[in-house]
Amino acid sequence: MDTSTSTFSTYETAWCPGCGNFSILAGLKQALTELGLRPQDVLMVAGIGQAAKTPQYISANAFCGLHGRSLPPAAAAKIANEKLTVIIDTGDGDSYGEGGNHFIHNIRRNADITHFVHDNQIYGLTKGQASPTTAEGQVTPVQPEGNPETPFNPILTALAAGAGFVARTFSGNPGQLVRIMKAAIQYDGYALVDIFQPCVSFNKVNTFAWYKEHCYELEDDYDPTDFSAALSKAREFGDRIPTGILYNVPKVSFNRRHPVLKDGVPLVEKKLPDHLIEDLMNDFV
Amino acid sequence: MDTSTSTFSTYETAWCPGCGNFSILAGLKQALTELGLRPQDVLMVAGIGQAAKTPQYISANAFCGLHGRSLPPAAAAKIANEKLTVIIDTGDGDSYGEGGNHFIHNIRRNADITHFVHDNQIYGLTKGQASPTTAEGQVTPVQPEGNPETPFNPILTALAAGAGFVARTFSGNPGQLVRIMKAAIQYDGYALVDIFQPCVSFNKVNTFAWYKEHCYELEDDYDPTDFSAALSKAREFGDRIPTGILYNVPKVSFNRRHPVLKDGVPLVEKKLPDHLIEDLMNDFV
Amino acid sequence: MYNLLFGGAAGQGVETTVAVLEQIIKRSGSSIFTVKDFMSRVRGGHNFSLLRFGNTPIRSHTDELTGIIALTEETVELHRDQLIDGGFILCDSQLKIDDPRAIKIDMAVRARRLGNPRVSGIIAVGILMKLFGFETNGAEEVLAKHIKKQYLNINVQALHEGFDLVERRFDNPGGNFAQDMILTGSQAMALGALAGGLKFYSAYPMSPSTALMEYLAPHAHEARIVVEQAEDEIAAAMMAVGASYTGARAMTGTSGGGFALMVETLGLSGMAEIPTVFVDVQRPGPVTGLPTRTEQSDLKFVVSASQGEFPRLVIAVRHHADAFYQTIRALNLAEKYQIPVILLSDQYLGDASGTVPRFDLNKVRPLPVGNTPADLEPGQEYLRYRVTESGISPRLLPGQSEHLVLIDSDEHDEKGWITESAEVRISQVDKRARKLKLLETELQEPDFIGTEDFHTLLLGWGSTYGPIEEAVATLNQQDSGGYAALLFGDVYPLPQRLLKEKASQAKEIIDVEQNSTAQFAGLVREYSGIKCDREILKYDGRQIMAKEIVSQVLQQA
Amino acid sequence: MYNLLFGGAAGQGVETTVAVLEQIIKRSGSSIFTVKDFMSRVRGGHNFSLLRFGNTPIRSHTDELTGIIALTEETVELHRDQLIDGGFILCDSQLKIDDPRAIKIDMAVRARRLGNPRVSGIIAVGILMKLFGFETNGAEEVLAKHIKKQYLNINVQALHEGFDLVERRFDNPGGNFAQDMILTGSQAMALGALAGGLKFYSAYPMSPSTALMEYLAPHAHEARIVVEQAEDEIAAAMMAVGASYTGARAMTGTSGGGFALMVETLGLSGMAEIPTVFVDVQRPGPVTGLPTRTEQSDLKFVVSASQGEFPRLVIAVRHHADAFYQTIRALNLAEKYQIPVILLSDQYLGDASGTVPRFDLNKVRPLPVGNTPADLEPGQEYLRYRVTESGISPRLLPGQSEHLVLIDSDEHDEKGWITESAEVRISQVDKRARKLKLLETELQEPDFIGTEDFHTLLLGWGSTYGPIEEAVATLNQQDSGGYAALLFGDVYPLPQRLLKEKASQAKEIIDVEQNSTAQFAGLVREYSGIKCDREILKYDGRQIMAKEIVSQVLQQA
Ligand SMILES: Cc1ncc(C[n+]2csc(CCOP(=O)(O)OP(=O)(O)O)c2C)c(N)n1
Ligand SMILES: Cc1ncc(C[n+]2csc(CCOP(=O)(O)OP(=O)(O)O)c2C)c(N)n1
Ligand code: SF4
Ligand code: SF4
Ligand SMILES: [Mg+2]
Ligand SMILES: [Mg+2]
Repeated sequence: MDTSTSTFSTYETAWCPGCGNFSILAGLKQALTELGLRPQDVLMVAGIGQAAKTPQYISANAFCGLHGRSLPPAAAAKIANEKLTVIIDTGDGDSYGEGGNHFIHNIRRNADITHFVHDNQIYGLTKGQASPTTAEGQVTPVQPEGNPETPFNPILTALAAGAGFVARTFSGNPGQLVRIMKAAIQYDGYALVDIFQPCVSFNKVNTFAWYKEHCYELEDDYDPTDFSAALSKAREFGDRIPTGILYNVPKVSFNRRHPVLKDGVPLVEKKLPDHLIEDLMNDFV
Repeated sequence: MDTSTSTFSTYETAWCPGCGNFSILAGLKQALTELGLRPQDVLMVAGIGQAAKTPQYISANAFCGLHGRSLPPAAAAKIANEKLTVIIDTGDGDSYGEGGNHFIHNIRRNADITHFVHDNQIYGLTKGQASPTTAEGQVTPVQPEGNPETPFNPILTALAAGAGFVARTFSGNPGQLVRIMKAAIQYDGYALVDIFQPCVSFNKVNTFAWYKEHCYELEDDYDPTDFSAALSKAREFGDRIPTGILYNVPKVSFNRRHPVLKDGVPLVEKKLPDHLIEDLMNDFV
Repeated sequence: MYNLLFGGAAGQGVETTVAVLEQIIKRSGSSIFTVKDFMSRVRGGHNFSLLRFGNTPIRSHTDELTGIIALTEETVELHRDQLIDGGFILCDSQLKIDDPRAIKIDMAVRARRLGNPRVSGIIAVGILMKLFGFETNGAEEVLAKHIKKQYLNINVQALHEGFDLVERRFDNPGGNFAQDMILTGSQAMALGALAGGLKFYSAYPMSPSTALMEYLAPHAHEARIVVEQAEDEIAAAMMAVGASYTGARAMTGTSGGGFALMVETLGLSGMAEIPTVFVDVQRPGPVTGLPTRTEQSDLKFVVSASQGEFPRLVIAVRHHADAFYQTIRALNLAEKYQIPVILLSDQYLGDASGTVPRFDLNKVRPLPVGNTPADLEPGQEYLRYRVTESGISPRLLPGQSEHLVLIDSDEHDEKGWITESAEVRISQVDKRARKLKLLETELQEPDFIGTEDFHTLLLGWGSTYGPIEEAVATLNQQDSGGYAALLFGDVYPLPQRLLKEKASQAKEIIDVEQNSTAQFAGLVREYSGIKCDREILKYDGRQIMAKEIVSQVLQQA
Repeated sequence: MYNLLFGGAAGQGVETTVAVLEQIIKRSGSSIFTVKDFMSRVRGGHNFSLLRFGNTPIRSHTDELTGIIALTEETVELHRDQLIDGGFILCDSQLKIDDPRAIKIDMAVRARRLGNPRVSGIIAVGILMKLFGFETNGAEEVLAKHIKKQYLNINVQALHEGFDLVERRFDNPGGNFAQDMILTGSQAMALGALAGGLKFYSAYPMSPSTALMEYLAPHAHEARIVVEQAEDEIAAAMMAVGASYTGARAMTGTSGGGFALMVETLGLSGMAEIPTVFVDVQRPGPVTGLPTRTEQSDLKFVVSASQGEFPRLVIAVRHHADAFYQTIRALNLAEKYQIPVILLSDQYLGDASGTVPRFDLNKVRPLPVGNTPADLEPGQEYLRYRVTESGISPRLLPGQSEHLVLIDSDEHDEKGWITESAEVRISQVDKRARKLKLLETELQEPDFIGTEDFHTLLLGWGSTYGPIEEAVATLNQQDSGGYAALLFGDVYPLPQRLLKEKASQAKEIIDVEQNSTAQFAGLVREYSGIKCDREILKYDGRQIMAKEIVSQVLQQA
């Protein structure tokens, strides 16, 4: 697999040895290669954080923007040029904390973008504060008596907000990871993949072993088009945590329903009709 | 009822004649009066919008802050002085649009505050643009070919985010409105009441008659402690829309679980222990 | 020049009446200028519009009234003292108004008799046309533009009925503005954006900036552009930046409170060198302030918004034509220098409608978006942030060639990779700074108006253009000359050539601004060292009038 | 004075080694000052700390090294040229280092032999103690503060083992700092907040400001305050404002990017007159910039952030003691004037640790929170925004009396009700502005340092205090006198008395700043008319050193 994914390779990373991000990066390269994409076809978008460095480590176009703000420019990029495959790789804090409002509303907007959340259940780059998905009671440098808050359930919230593709996987399950990544990228619309990612430096609770122990793959006969089933799977987050594609139904994407874009001609290629400005000026005379 | 609610009365409002806000305001005054609260016990918090003018029209303490930002100061006020009954009255755009991130995370924070959303499914004060709850396809001045987005489901999202008290009612059902308002105010924790409110000036789809026709009250044997039932009721938004308390379970509120606040002494009354600064300086020597 | 005040409660339909009358006046050749004084509510309250018309270009309003058209008694109460000699009050006979100047007509009764109570406003239009000697031919065409077909006939009847009720009182001003357009400042700006090649506009509603979206959205389909209402202003700005990066020329618009939320994104546009135009249609602050009124108090804010240092350009639009041309220029300069450009407008200019000659599309032509591989030096590696002499690096678009385009909010090297190197940091800061130096060579000097041999120099910027222009003309007539003004459009970086030249000639420099702290005077002092001798400031949310400027100039400090 | 560099990859444990050594040096009487040069990563890369110590107060760093303690070969590679004559390199024998100055010790092997590879750093501490003539008594107590009980013994052994491995090379500096504290600028600030009566701190993590929360959170319980990590910076700021309105003294902290998101809330604090302290611990911008490095480039941004106009105070903290006292003062002035106060710090000062005398709690005492009904004039209606001569209105707290407290982001009347009245608007703008006038009468003049008969005047603000102080001392020694500096803490409004007085004496005024556009010089020119003759600017993310200032001052332009 090494040679085939090397199209997408760049230089060394700044992550800690043992970090789950490495497997996610490898999986991403493999998925893109297997999908037959070229670096120039792909736009990687991120916020700020450890996960958000991913676009720096893969050979593709890259928009490394602001903390919490990856989804709006990603959606806009797809609106501007739908020939690009737009992929967001960023963190749980970035996606669900600072970026929570964009999370909800870009699900509704449903541009054809793929959102890979490296969910290490912690703020990694800023050294270990509780993120929205940190377990209740977990001790951190700024939650010294334990994180008091109910963890955010991104799967359930995405379903509630109307996402058409919702999946969860684990960096330690490369087969499933790549499979889901490919399906998510191919989905026409907003696709969420929440990826458990051990942070060896700051999350001593949700370790590789912990995920390994708690995660299970959805049964073969699981029906990802059944919303009620998805809702109940989404609520399982205890001894056992389901991974796989929890929900997958077609939903008309932004570009396909937009009056100007639905003809499939990218916005960047469209031209202002001749004489339109003259006509518009006439309206005012 | 007029004389009893007059404790909470102020001057004339700037709303349009026929606006649903009048009934909500009347209901609120009645609820507060029936709960035996005095104006000085109550803090009204709002963002900016037509609904957000409510604190101006009721005799109580008032914090009229920024568009979309009603929940954080409301939670902080309750944290600072839990003797206050903290009530947010504000719009759907304010609560779910600009304020969406605070919506999700204040549900998790679970301070004992009550959130009345005047849900007219439109941006009223700014003259009729689509709000997150505006129906798909509805034409507005800036969505001339119809609102393209899937409406936001505040009930389902609140449940997904872990709210302990979630209700929906209609300004045209004053009996239910007041009943739910009182229950929400009495709930110890974050309570959401999404209140349908006809906007006679800008929402010509969801009119008084429309709500009257579509809303029904939850059956008497409905169990508001059943999360699955709540989830499925929350998804009903078509010909028939359930109103009532959809979910109501106890959840430890912010102040009750906070190490410093759980003794019940308001933060504003707490004192820095004598010699603490001296002791802390010693740590550095 | 004549000046009419139309007053009533929100929701009483003053706007249509005024819009119809504007068109009728203009078609008969006169110039018009209309401003709104509206409260922040949808129904009720006291709102009014001022419609000024004449046979010379008009770019400002006044409160000296030829006539009051009153829909409420309050209107008369509040404004009767502003009537000039020979002025009139037109109102319905039902209103309890006791004024010898009142022309009371049973418009409501007549409208009902005609079959529709809502046409009473058009009866008033007919009356006013007669009073000022306008002809009724052509009026039907105007009505057809504003009124649904099924109601057209009855409105035409109403107009004629009104026309026949009174006698002419005033000379028709005449003029040759019949071929002009009537539009608002915001419409001019939106049209400029389209002419400037806009492909993507994102915004969150906020008065008084929503007017931009309200014009663009209904024309998006035919213009083949995307207009997106975002979930909040942060998203609006970030979408604009994302679209622009990808190659769709982009703009976002808001007012001060929304701009506050765009501040971080502004910096991203500067750091990542992604051309983006941010429109701030100012209203009185701080925070929510007076949402439907006017002020120029965001200047210092936008000039230094966002952490760190990066080049930017701030252009304050001054009048309707300026709004059009400067918007195209803003999009072009954003593109050329790969920077954020901030267009400052305000409620006054944004909502005021006026007669403007058709825009000349050859005057400013849109630049192409980005570079293409053909623009690169052959054989060279593509570097998004190549260090160049001009500071401008080749901007390719992602997905349009085999070259990858990397942008980053962290400090980065020429390739776009995150760096911590001190040397690279310095070279990139300097590179970005050089763009500003170059930009300074093509700034637009302010408009100089007044007499060449002046002793008193007024400084103004943005929408006070009209009032100051009128004030200087008045002063030069009344006070035997000696007055001039510099009216700035480019405000940051500050063009200084004319400023220094004229300032050295001035005995007294008077700064005129629509804010309480003389923000522009502060910029002038910081960058040119020139200190204004006096300031004329207004900050009650109402635009300053020429006569206020005149009286304050003349009243020695 | 001595200066040691400890270099290695992130995660190699340099920090503990340095912290232990700092304590040992201080306990034996010497002063210390330590700065960090860290990359924005958790593991790997090249990071270093500089530990300077001596027998006089130290408030700045230098890159002239007495010794290098190298955990990687890269460390030696990068820094060997900075060693002074007689300097040394201490490293493990495993490193491939070929330098005659190297003291190679098999620390890793010895640590493993002792039973724990992680104690090699403490072996180094022992070695360094011996090299510089420190005694081992007391060292155990220091170790006990940093090391878990079960590991204490082995660490003590390691220290002694190291101590016995080498001979003394340098004279122990001595000094009488043994009773001083060692803390960072951020810790001093956080402690100041507690001493200033802080009850509520809300923030969202952001380097380098998180240090404030990292100190406050673990002490929240005993201090009986609430420290809340918010969902974003907007919420953090709005929570602080909400808590303060209710009567809990409140502060929020962030860096430039987070401050960008707090801009609208800043305006709310100004408009609604709710005391709030905003801390901006600056780092290099624009946007993400260089996250773990230092800069002073948010000055103009914070001085004019937010739409509209309202009074604010901006204080730049200059050194550790200043950080403590100014934080109390900031909380007090916010309270007294009911305004937002912005405290500007930066990564350099925030993360630098130094010896500081114990703070004097009697120097600045916290004001009470708000007014009580007893403060009102008897019989008068309670008006939250009463128009007063000072501009300050009675601030009651909601729920604490029968008086209702209404605050509003719209323009409001004295009662707190939304208004559209021009008169009320003007009176409220003027009322707020009067607070600023009053505040101007109690600004702190800058510190004046250097000789009275100077010819060259340096201007500085904030954390360049230490470097400039040292530079002026050096210049006055080297260059036969004639140098002075004004070091500003209050930067907006700008105190001008001393500035004007000293500027008139200066032959040359040189502005020294840690940014690329000389922002402070711009403020100085705008408000005082004084133009600096030259600027010394640094903007590579590394704090300027005294020797750089000296050489640039001496090198004629
Ligand atoms: C506006 C803003 N606020 C805060 C930060 C600081 N910040 C950088 S990364 C980060 C959180 C990272 O957490 P997460 O998104 O979970 O990514 P991880 O590092 O865990 O992969 C924060 C708070 C920032 N850069 N910008
Ligand atoms: C930061 C900011 N953005 C936008 C606005 C403009 N604004 C005022 S009210 C409002 C929306 C009102 O809609 P909603 O919250 O549904 O309240 P309604 O008027 O319908 O009751 C908007 C967008 C603002 N005041 N501040
Ligand atoms: S801190 Fe955690 S998330 Fe970041 S690189 Fe290290 S292990 Fe990975
Ligand atoms: S615009 Fe709509 S919401 Fe606002 S007051 Fe009028 S009817 Fe009510
Ligand atoms: Mg994370
Ligand atoms: Mg609404």
